[in-house]
Amino acid sequence: MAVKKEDKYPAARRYQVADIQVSREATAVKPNVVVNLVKKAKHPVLVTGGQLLKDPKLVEFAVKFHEKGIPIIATGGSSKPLIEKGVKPQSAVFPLHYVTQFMLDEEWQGFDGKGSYDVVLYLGFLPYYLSRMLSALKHFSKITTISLDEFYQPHAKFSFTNLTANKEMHYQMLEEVVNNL
Amino acid sequence: MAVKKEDKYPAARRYQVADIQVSREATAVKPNVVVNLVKKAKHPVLVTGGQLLKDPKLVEFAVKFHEKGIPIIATGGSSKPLIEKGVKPQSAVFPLHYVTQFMLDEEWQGFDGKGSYDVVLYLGFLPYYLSRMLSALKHFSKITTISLDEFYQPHAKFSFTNLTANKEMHYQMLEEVVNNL
Amino acid sequence: MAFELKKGLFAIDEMRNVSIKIGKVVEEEEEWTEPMGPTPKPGILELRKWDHKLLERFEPFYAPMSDYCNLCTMGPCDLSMNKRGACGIDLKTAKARLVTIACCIGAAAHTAHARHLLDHLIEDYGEDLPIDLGGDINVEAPNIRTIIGIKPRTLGDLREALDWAEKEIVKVLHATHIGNEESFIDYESKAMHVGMADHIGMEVADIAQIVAYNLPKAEQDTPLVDTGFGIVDKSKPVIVVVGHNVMYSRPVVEYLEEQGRIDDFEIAGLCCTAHDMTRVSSKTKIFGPISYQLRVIRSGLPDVLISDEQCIRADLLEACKAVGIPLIATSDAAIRGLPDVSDWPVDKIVDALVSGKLPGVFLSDPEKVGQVAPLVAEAVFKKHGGERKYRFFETDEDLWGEINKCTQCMSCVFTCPHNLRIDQGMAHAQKTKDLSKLGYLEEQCLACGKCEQACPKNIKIINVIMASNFEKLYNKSGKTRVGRGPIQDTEVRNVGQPIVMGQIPGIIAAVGCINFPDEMQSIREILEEFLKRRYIVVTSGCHAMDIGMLKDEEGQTLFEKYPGIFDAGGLVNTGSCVSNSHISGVAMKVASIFAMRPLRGNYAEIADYILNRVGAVGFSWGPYSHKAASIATGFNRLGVPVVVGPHGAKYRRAYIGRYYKPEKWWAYDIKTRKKMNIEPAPDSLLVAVETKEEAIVQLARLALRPNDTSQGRQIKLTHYLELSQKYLGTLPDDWPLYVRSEADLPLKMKDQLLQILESDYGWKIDWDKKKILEGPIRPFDAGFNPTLVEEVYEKYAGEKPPQ
Amino acid sequence: MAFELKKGLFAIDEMRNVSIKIGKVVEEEEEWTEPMGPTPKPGILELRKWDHKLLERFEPFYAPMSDYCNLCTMGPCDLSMNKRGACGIDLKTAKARLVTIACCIGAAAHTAHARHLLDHLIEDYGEDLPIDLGGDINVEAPNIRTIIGIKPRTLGDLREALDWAEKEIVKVLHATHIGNEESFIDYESKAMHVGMADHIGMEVADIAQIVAYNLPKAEQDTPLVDTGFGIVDKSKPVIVVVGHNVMYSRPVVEYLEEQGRIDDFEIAGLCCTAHDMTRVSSKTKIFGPISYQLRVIRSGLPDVLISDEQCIRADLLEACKAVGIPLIATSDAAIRGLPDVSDWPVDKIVDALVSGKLPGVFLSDPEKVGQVAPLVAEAVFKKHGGERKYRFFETDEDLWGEINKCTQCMSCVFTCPHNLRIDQGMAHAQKTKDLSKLGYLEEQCLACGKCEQACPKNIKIINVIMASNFEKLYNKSGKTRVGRGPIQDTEVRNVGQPIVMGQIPGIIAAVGCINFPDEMQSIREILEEFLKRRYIVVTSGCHAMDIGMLKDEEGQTLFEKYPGIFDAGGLVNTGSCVSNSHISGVAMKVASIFAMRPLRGNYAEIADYILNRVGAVGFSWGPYSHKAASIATGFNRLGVPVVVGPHGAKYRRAYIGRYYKPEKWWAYDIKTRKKMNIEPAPDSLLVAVETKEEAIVQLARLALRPNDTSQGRQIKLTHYLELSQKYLGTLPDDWPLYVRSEADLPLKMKDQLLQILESDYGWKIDWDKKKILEGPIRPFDAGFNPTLVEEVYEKYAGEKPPQ
Repeated sequence: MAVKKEDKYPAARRYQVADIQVSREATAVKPNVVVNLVKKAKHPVLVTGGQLLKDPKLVEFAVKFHEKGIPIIATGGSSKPLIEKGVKPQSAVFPLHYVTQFMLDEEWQGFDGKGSYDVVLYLGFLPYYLSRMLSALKHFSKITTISLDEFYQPHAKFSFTNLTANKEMHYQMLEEVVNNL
Repeated sequence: MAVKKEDKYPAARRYQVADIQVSREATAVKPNVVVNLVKKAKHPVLVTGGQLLKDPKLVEFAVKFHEKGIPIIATGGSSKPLIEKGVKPQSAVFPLHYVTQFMLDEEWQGFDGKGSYDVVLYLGFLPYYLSRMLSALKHFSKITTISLDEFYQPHAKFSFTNLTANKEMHYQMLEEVVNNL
Repeated sequence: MAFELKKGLFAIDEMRNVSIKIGKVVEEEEEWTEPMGPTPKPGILELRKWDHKLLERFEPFYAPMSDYCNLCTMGPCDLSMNKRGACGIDLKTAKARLVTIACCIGAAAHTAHARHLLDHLIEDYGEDLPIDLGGDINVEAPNIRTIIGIKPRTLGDLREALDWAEKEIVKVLHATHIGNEESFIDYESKAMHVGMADHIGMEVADIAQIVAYNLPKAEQDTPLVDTGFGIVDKSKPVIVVVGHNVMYSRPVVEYLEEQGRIDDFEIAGLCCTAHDMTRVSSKTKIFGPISYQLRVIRSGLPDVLISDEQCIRADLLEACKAVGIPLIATSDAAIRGLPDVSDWPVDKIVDALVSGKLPGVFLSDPEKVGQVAPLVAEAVFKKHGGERKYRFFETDEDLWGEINKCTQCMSCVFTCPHNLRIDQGMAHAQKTKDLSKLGYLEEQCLACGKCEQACPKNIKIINVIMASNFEKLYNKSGKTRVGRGPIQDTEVRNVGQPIVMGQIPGIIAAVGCINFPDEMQSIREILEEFLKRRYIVVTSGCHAMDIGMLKDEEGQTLFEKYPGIFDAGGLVNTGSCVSNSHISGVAMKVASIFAMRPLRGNYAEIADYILNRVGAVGFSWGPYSHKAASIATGFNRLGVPVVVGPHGAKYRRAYIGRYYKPEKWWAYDIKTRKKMNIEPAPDSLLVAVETKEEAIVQLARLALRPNDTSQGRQIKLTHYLELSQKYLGTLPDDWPLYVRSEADLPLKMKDQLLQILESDYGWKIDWDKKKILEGPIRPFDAGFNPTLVEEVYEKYAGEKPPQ
Repeated sequence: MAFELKKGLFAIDEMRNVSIKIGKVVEEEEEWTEPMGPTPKPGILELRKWDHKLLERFEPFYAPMSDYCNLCTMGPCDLSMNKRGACGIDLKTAKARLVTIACCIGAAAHTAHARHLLDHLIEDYGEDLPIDLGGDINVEAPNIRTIIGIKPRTLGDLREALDWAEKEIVKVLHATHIGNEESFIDYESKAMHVGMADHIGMEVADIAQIVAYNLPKAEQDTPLVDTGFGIVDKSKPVIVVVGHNVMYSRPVVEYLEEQGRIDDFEIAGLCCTAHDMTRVSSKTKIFGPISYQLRVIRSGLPDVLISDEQCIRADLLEACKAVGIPLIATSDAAIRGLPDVSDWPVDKIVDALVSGKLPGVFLSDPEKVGQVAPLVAEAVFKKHGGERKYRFFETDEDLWGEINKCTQCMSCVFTCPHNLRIDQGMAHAQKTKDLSKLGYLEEQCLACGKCEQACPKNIKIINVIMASNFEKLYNKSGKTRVGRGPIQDTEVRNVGQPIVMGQIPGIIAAVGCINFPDEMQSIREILEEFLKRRYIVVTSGCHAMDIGMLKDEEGQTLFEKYPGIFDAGGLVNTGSCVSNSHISGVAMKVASIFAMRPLRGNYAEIADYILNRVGAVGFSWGPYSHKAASIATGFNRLGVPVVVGPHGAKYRRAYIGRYYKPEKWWAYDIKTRKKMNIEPAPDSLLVAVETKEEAIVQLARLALRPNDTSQGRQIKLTHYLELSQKYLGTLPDDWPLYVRSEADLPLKMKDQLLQILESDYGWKIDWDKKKILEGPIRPFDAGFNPTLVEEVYEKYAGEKPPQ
């Protein structure tokens, strides 16, 4: 079910009241924007994080992304449930910190050797940890970063709004993204 | 002439792109809001700054405030042109830094001995200098601060929007305030 | 026979008016024959080349917290997207500068601590007090030997090391002034420089207190002491010490022992002072780390609180006042605005505190602290007769009253460092009257108190959380092995070869603070994985006390299950923060005692040795302080990689290599006289991981070293691959990088792995002999003798290194 | 006869195996008879009581820039509205901590500078080089005497002072570590402590260079040197030095003088190194302050640039590269990522730079710098044959091309530190082809370059502004009086009484950076007001060189119009940043030489003396650096108020008293043995003003002191009232506070003022005698002998102070 009622759409409340010392805040986006960004991307990738170990629903969505042809970089141990569900991630051993460092290198050809990733989706991270990585990419790269987590991420280029009060809406939005890819 | 056309009303662009590390930004207000705030105040005061020495129009407006019964604390040498126009400021010798320190003291009775000021208007300041004073009052006092300068002041409680591109509109807005007091 | 010339004018024999000028006369009973290396007392320049080597490979990574710089009045400046500010600095360099400042603060903390302590001890014990760390220690001060180039024999000798550290900290701090460095690489080099100085500060502090206070001297079987929230006998007056410098509170033990009354009191500590109190007397106990400060104070357990310095809550006085606990602040680093009563008579101080005339005092005289604290504790205890004022909530109604105020506005969630779902806990309790969801938060809560600051309803959230887990919290108790100080030379002799050759798969040094991403139990789970696999695990500070309060299903802590020996499967607690110097020290001692590399003024060679040969990995699961930052940076310069928990990303800077750039991974081989490509082992010096699963795999991974023997590599790879399969569900992506020959492959998986190498990576395999013919970055050579340092190459090869 | 014992083992006569231990043997040719005061080498505690006295009266004011704290990984924390962070700190204390860190950085800058210099000079000149500052200086090092308690006789003696400063800086830096101080007042006390240490660092540095390099020794009539943008003869090779430590570039002069070729080159400097070069040789010239760095570099004038340390643009290398100027970086505080060529032969370095193989080098050997720089300059000059590459724009079309790109988006305006209306200048030029509006911006522009970073069209805004004022800029030249170093004892003897009694209405010390709120001319206008009124004006650093390039209508600079004597109406340039120590020093010397107060280890008494008696006011019209912050804070502890320009508010902290709280304004009077209410003079220690008008009035106002004689008060009030009328259009609101009796009133206005006192303030006047009967805070008493310090009271009154 798609998110429709404008008036119910929560405000983009950042994950941490103090993490707002930013010149440019993420645009809070709805699922269809994410879909369009991914569709237009040359080399998109989904990076999954350790919170997949705590929320099987997130694993399900990641699997669906994979089924839609979005490659996955699994971090934080998220490879384990994904592999159990038949996903073969492009990488499993490198923490997000490494992955981000690699992405900051314009010459890096990606784990698949197909050139740098241009649109990077994030799912299932500790918000404060992801925030720092998004900050690095914001300042020092041209990559389009999109956070799909329940906490709005101010340093991303695009982010789901804050959905912490409504887990169902978060799942619905993820559903809407994967369904429309 | 009152400011009317909503679409021409400029965005509240803060005086300094980097002075935005704030938890609460000033509400950008139109003249009528200022008028209401002042009318409801128990002990309002206008503080004038050194930029009155460079812009005689500001002096004129300050005189009008005075004529409407708003007492004036003159800083930065602004007392001189005001006195020349017949205004007797409550204080002339104390820089804004002192005045702000006094205002931070809840026991201070004001220069007129009538108790602490509850609504303070600011006119004619170097924006970066005023910004720091507003920041002190924001964090450490309950005073309602209102900036009437052409640069939007993020640390004020209320501020005129950014009017730097349109001096006339600034004057009109000041006019509207003093006319309706 | 010795006589002493004091400061001033003096004459020899009849020769009046002779003036004598003397540099420094060292009492050299036995000459130190080790020749001086190239860099004794290095300045910023001497080791810069080494730093640049490291930084070229382990490239700095910056994750700004703020886009702005506010450090001078030309600002504030918007540096976003790496723009330059008014002074010309760009964002990366600005962040490197901040990191350098943080490291200066961290290094200054330990160095000033050491200075206070040393000045005090020299006054009390004389500068000639010999440095005797027990019969098993000949290499008494590896950091001082390696960095300063001296062999300290007495307390007085330590001053020379501190003088150097102070000078260098001030120099590096200078460089952070506006308009100095314009290269982030050079800031990083400076951060490494003060990080190294930090290890000097720590070593001086710990050596000084060990010899003066007679703390355990490298004993393996130090006692086990009670640890955790539920340790104290509430029927006795409770004296609580908090901080990181035991010199101020040690006299409490001394005084009570003299009086024969030590058993009439409970003495328990928070943070490192707790560790060091147990080293002074194993009758003292450990409450816990900084996250236990508000827990302990708000519980009302203490009858008096003694604070010293570092990592003490900055609302301590207010917190103590709220529950009527008298506070004695002792260190000039944290006077807390209190009146200085140091020259008051003891009874006047006691009266002021007991009567409540003063909520707290500043008392800088340790001897007086020793007398005042017990007197106050006893008087306060008598007043309340064991019925302490406050226990989170006086009644259940009070607790529920607070819970029912919650509107789930989530202000707390969005200010909590861990984004803990307090709203859900409150809602669940409101709906079901079940406190378990709130209680579970207690296991993760830092008790930082920010939630209470943010709550629009002023709910005492910390107290709600603590009260909701009341039973478990009060029953939390375990055992910590008392900090032993340094590692024995004999232990190093025994394990040197297996460490360097790789048969001991690694040393995991778990140190640092408590900003864990998860329940506290996670630290136990991670470390036990390595203890079982017979890594050496070393710990100190907050990590050590956390381990001491975490029990397994059988009710045992790791300290009870694993011996305190520095050997495979041993769990060594070196002690407090400053005891971290023994961890850097032991890496140096491996180079010195096992490999006979000279330490004296020879830092780059030793660091190069450690980087290439000693599979030590630092691990800080919950780092938050500047001290942790500078300690880690000091380890990094020494060639020791450090894995930090996810909050560690907020240090803003990491050192992460790019394995896929072959040109970055090379060494001179002294044996073959060639410059060779090598495997990226380790491939980062500082990295933040997100989960415990990830932490475990990375620790195993980063213990690989180029110089591993086949057997060693095989063992290390076995663990790495097993752990990856266990926690990541797959072999790690990069394992082939570390295979030099078939002998490196884990035995049980050999065929399978050879298959993969052939099919997935195109390696050529001789299946008859099960040999690898083609594929590896480099072939294995038992004589491989790697170095990155031209001077070291030249020294051992006798010629200039190849291009 | 002297013999020297070196470090190591040695024997006396036959007595082998005798070990000799020696503390410090001082060569005491003549004993210093001054008894030791109470606080030699004070730690954090010793002067805390004094600080708390000051801070109780001059209450700290905080104006946060950021609402957040990001300093540890438990954060970031929102501290807005004085909330507490995860460590428990509140916003005020967090800001006080930041200020303390800033002061540590500032003090570290001068102290590390001094350490480098001193180590270098001792190596070159020996530790026995006597401290001889000329015949007129007996009190050679007032800061060192007062704070350290020694009388340094040689270079080597200065080390003791530096050791202390380093130790204290590290201690205070320690206190800024998370979890230390919880009281903003105690942070301020610590900031004052390092601020005081800064004056030691500065004093050591300046004394060392004066005696070793034979800089002017307190001469009043030092030469006048060319100053400003238009000073160099472009037909010669131009060597430009930039920074704050002359030791690295002085050898250039030495080498060229040896070669007899000094006149074949132009040697000009930016920032304090420029000052100190002119003290080395008055053949060198001063380009200007930090705001001239981009001006000079982008003009292409230099043929080689030598940088050392502090306040150098952090994009220096890039800026030099852009115009092909080879850069030689010299200080390890700012290596700028450059390759270290210190062990290369001179010709190889010269070749690398001239050929452009390397855009810059790091060369830490001053002697080599002395040879390399002229060789490079000459070769580069030959290459371009006097046609330098770049002059803002090669053609007018280029200039107009840039101007026409502007869309008036105002991004530049909103990032400019002064919010300069670049948009209007551009629009005006576009419309009218008139560059004057843009050109006028040049007079105010810091040339910080942020506008260019923000411009979406990448307009070279700095170059546009400079080119628009090209003629005026290139003709900017004036004269600076070469820094003289200290003030003579005889001068102090002459002016001591009039200063203390108030007949010299005050000392205005104009020091600090160039972040003026207005055109540069404003500094000249402000100071001339005081010179004309026969205040003593002292200056140094950037302020001094700004004054040196500003001419009046007759084309004269203040240095040409006013003598260099330390007396009424004199304008004294002490020299570079580190020469500021002579300004604090001269205040101490007044206490010592005029009032015979002992300096030795006697800081609180001296500061108390200065606060109550010496009408010195610091003035920093454009402060921006950490050094300025710590220097000012050091002055504050010494009882000297400082007025800063409006950007100074961004230091976040001020010290501003509340005149209307009578309980804050008191002193013990040693004469009457009473505790008395006094007038609030001065009523602040650090305050930022907005306009030059305000600055003038506040400087006059803050020069009032409780101990002024009637005559002195009358003179001071005369100036204060006149200036207030002139610039504020009225008598100042607070003047009656300063009237103790009718004798204090300005003569010409006496009747008028008495009238006002009677009618507006209700004072009782005896109109026959024209006497005040009732009204003043206290009566005037010629013997009034005020102190705030109990110990000082006791010392002179011989009894405990009254309650």
